[in-house]
Amino acid sequence: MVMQLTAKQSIFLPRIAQIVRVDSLSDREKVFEFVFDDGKELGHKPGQFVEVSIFGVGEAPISVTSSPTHKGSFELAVRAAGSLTNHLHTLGKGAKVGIRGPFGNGFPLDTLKGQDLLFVAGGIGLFPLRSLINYVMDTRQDFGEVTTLFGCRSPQERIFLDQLDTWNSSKDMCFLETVDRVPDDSWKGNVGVITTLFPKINIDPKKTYAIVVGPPVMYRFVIAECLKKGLAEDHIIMSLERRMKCGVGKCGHCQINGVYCCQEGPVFTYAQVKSLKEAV
Amino acid sequence: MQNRVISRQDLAGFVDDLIKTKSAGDVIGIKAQGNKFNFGPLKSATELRLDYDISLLPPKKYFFPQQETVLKYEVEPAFKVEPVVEERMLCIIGVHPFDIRALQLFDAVYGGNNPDPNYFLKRNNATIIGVDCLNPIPKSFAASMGTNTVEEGFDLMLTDLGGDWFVTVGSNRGDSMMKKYGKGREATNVDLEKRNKVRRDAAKKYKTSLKMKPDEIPALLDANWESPVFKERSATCFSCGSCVMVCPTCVCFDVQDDPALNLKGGERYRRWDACMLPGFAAVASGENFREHKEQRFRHRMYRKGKYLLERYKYLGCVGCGRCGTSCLADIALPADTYNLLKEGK
Amino acid sequence: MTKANVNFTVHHVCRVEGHGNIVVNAKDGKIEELKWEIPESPRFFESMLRGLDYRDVNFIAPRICGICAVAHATASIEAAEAAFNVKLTEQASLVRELLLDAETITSHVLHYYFLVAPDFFGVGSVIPLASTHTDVVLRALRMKKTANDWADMLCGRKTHPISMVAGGFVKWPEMEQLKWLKEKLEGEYMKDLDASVELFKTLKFPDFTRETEYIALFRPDKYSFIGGAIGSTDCKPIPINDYQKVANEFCVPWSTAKFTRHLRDSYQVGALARFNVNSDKLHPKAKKVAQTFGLKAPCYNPYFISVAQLVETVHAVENSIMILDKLLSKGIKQEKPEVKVKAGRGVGAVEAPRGILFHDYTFDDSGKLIAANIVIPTNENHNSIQHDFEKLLPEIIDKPQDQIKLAMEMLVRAYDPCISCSAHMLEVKFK
Amino acid sequence: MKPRVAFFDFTGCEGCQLETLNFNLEVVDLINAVDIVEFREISSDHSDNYDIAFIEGSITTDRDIARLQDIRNKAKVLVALGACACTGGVNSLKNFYSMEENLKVVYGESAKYYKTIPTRPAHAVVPVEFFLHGCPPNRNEIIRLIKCVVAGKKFEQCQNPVCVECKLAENVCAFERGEFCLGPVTRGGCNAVCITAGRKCWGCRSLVDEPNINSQKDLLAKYGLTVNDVLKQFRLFNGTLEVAKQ
Ligand SMILES: Cc1cc2nc3c(=O)[nH]c(=O)nc-3n(C[C@H](O)[C@H](O)[C@H](O)COP(=O)(O)OP(=O)(O)OC[C@H]3O[C@@H](n4cnc5c(N)ncnc54)[C@H](O)[C@@H]3O)c2cc1C
Ligand code: SF4
Ligand code: SF4
Ligand code: SF4
Repeated sequence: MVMQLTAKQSIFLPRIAQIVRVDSLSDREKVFEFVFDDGKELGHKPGQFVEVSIFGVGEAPISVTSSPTHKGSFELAVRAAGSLTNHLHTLGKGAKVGIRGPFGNGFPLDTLKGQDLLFVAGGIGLFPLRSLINYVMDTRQDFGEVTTLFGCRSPQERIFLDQLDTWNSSKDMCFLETVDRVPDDSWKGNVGVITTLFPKINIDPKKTYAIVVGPPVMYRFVIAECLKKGLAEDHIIMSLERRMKCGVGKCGHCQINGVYCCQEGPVFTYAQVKSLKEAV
Repeated sequence: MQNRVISRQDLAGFVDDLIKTKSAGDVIGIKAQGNKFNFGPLKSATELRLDYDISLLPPKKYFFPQQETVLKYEVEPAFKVEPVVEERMLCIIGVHPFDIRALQLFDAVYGGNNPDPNYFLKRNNATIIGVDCLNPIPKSFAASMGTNTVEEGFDLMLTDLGGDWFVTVGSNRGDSMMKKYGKGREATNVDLEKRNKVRRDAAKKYKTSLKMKPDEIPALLDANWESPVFKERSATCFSCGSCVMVCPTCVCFDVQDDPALNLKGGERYRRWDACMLPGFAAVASGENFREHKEQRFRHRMYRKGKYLLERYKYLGCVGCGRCGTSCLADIALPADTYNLLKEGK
Repeated sequence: MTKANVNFTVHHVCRVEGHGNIVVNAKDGKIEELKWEIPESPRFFESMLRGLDYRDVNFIAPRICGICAVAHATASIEAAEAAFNVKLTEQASLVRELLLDAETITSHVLHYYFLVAPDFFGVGSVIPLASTHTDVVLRALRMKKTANDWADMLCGRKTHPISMVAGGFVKWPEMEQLKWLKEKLEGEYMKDLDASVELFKTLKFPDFTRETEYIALFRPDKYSFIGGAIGSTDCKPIPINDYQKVANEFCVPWSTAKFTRHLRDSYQVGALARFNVNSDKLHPKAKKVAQTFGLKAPCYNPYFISVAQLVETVHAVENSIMILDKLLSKGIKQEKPEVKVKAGRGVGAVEAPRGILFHDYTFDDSGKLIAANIVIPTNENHNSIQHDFEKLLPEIIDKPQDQIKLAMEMLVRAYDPCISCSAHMLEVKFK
Repeated sequence: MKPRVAFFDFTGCEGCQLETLNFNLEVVDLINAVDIVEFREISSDHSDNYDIAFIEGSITTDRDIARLQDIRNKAKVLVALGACACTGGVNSLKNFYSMEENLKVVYGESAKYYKTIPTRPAHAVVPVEFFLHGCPPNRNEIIRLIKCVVAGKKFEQCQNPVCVECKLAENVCAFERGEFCLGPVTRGGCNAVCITAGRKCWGCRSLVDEPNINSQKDLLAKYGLTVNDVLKQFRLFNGTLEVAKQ
């Protein structure tokens, strides 16, 4: 097998991007806006991710949180969880990072076109989902009914507050929110885990696709609710997190059974996930 | 392409010629290391030990080194990132058929939609001179895997006929190398039959065997996810990683940065990593997707016997027996586990 | 002029099996108390090694000192070999000597460059020199690095050697490595040594002498670092097995390190002692360097220990080149060390950078250690330091406190009792 | 601002500090990257104002305890440097005798002058942030930690057993040479230096997070070691760990 390759095609070579804006979302989360030095677009699909490099620290996979309908720049929302993410949080406007990607399959836009959508986001599961929600809102005429459920642990952990307000007041979307618990009475909304919102919504299971993103523990319960609502297994779509190093299906870290999460994923239907024994 | 028969001296001359002229690049060969064997730079044909049983590490290390710099970067004074891709022309002498098969799997993994220049810029320039394995180690089960011989994946394949060497020519490059050297004679059908007999006799020397056809393994595994065998066998596992570090078909790696002390620049490297090591599937949130050693043990068995096959059309195990030999708990050999599953234990 | 009241509290000056203090108390220029204290936590090696297999003993014993680990390993291994009656091959003896030379050099270079030199530049350490005298620092590091790499190459790792065992080595150097070393030593190293001699020639060492007994390993044929007999400037050579007659260890309440004495109140070991005992057998270039400094045996000035170290560095490089020539001409054979254990006792004697070192072991018939006695060169020098202080202090007691301080510090450092011993925390209080 | 770094020695051989100096030419870079405010081995400068304190040696006297507590109070980050500080190292061999016996064996009649307490690692006295295992610790790992501190990156100690690096180094396994080895349960990060130099792993880098001790004991028994011999192997460097007691 002879393949004509050059060093420039290195699977490890990132493009250089600059931070043009940083906004704090909460104590542990910030959103960063980037533009590439070469002025080109990222060219991603909602649900895809990039590998962010901070040289000297390393790389980490981060979902693109902005919608591809937004041109000229892209956004990453990041929780400070470890070395790279903490370091990224110390960077400000003008700082440069490396970006590889976009990687992964992204959400199946073609399948979703014309359908009713049920978005279910747990905590920072909203990061990847926001890209799709905004995409849908920007191309609203292409989709049917849209319902969004968002849950997080406490009011302090709510993120993208402006956006939540917009969705809340939007006529184009049914938006419901809850928090697991409240330390004080500053919160007037729903209290309880995200599954407590399900009885409040009304969806047509035949036309609806549920798109679920959240921490691993959330999936089991939310999927059960979706099935209860009568959704077919291939109408439940989720995005899974795995350890990732290369993003291009070589390093092996992101394997779920025989599947490479960075290649066939991170977006899977529940029907697919069910046959994977180690998925959730 | 014409197979040839050459004498011992001619083979030595051929090798010394390659070393001297470097016409096929740096010459690597199988050599003794203590009471074991390993691949290393060859200074003379006399060092070559084509009668070896197994090499400590498989020859993949020449295309996928234990540790390899992949990027150099500078953050001060200017922001600069450059790929580091070593291109190297190599001739590797003494590769066993099962190790050749493993390289074919590597080609599939490192190729595909995202071909890896770090691998292929070395691999594409390599001449592979194989040798039939006539002294298999006790743990090798290549014969029952059908990997004790290969028909492709080499430029030349040597078979020890006792006095002379049979040279199977496997590529145009191999053909022209032989022609250029010009010694020996064209092989006849009698020679070919001799070669095949040597191979048949060697196949009988394998002490371990897979007690089923290799293509039965995936279905066997499918039926046995819950089998107690995985837990029982992995109870003594050290999670030491020996099995995966010596394996010719283990392809996984980790990536790390190494900044200079002044932090103005540095490099990024990749290094062998593997699924038997505890942290392989752990993420920053604290989740570890294969936290227990039986999960890791099972994953490895599936990967070798099913996952890679389904993905790349090559089984993830070539039956070389290295893992079983290096595993101090004596549990790592896939054939042992598959046989147990087959027996329903 | 009023006589000074001096009250020194010298904390943690030196460390052997720990740290060392100097206690000085003087009223009206009269010394009331002057003590060299070793208050630090003892390590109990002689106790801890009991019951261990000789191979573990040989591996653990170097942990007595990270700076002269090779010397400890060598003495430990020599003791086991003496007990089991193991005869070394020529190749093994040569490589062992070559290894010890490497350690002598790293230790000496570290001492005179990192510990002694800063005094002459008037700074507290080598750190500021890195920016003001970069070339000097780089030279020192280069010299150290080569010697480190050289030791790593022979025993796997200089700090706590690995591949040197009773009976020889489990891993031998490659011919290419030996060639590399020879080239380094003959080229760069010699040049760096010349530059070092030039540098140290410009430094002025304090004028102080105290005649005492000097003890070092002695062989008629060479400037010996391993084996032979115990040589003394005061008497005939004494067999190594009688080391206890020389190193009369005794305990003093104020020190956890033992003190030693022989024919006089104290004796000195280390580079100057070796020089005083063996100077006639130095290699030619080393002899020349000694002359350059006006160093002649016997030299009674302990501050000249540093100069003797520089001379020994040159000697060790010359010696190593000779060894390398021999090894290269004969080729390296893959010899396997052979040891047959038996019950018995053996003493190993080695010249560590800081002086003569003894390991004395008794093993049972399975090769397990029953008893150990270890005499460490710094211990041997404690008493000498004490007596030097007793002579030095009255001579300088009327000087300004800064000068007293520096003189005391430099004396401690000159002995190089251990690298850390150069610790520089003298507190001088005038009452 | 450059991090202010201090080195302190307790009971040990100072080989760790020496290894720190053995960066050789990189020492100059090190000096530029951090402010070394205390390093008694090479420097007479000293200061109570530091961010990172490296602790070498084990704790074997009451005075050590007080001194370590004082350092802990001043330092933001405490690093245990080397086996003595991380596990007690070879010093803990003495814990298997009574302190009286130790004193008597070494000092005989004069034993009465002295006092000693059982050896402890630094973290048995005060909290420790990072461990640089090994006797001596690995130079590259020391540098890596310093780089992490300077770059503000989390220092991760090696999680893999020595076998991994041993295989990468293409060694013949000690067991295959007829020797036994603690590699399968010992924390790597040393590049398997002892095996590469022709010996075996002695366990100086302490245990991995989840050592399979039973398996290791069985393995050593298979190679002819008695229960007692096995314990002694663990005691050489890991005397303060549970595995060496029993
Ligand atoms: C497809 C995908 C999308 C993600 N999207 C986001 C996002 O939009 N926002 C966000 O805040 N986080 C996201 N994460 C999680 C994020 O990647 C981790 O928090 C991050 O890798 C932690 O890296 P670190 O260097 O800060 O932590 P460390 O703990 O220091 O990580 C060390 C290394 O381990 C690996 N690693 C550790 N944790 C993870 C992990 N959870 N996933 C993958 N690799 C890991 C990385 O390769 C990293 O280099 C995503 C993860 C995946 C797999
Ligand atoms: S299977 Fe054997 S070789 Fe592999 S990690 Fe477990 S103990 Fe080590
Ligand atoms: S799994 Fe074992 S037998 Fe199979 S190829 Fe790998 S090392 Fe060889
Ligand atoms: S020698 Fe020791 S460290 Fe190396 S593989 Fe064997 S058991 Fe593991």
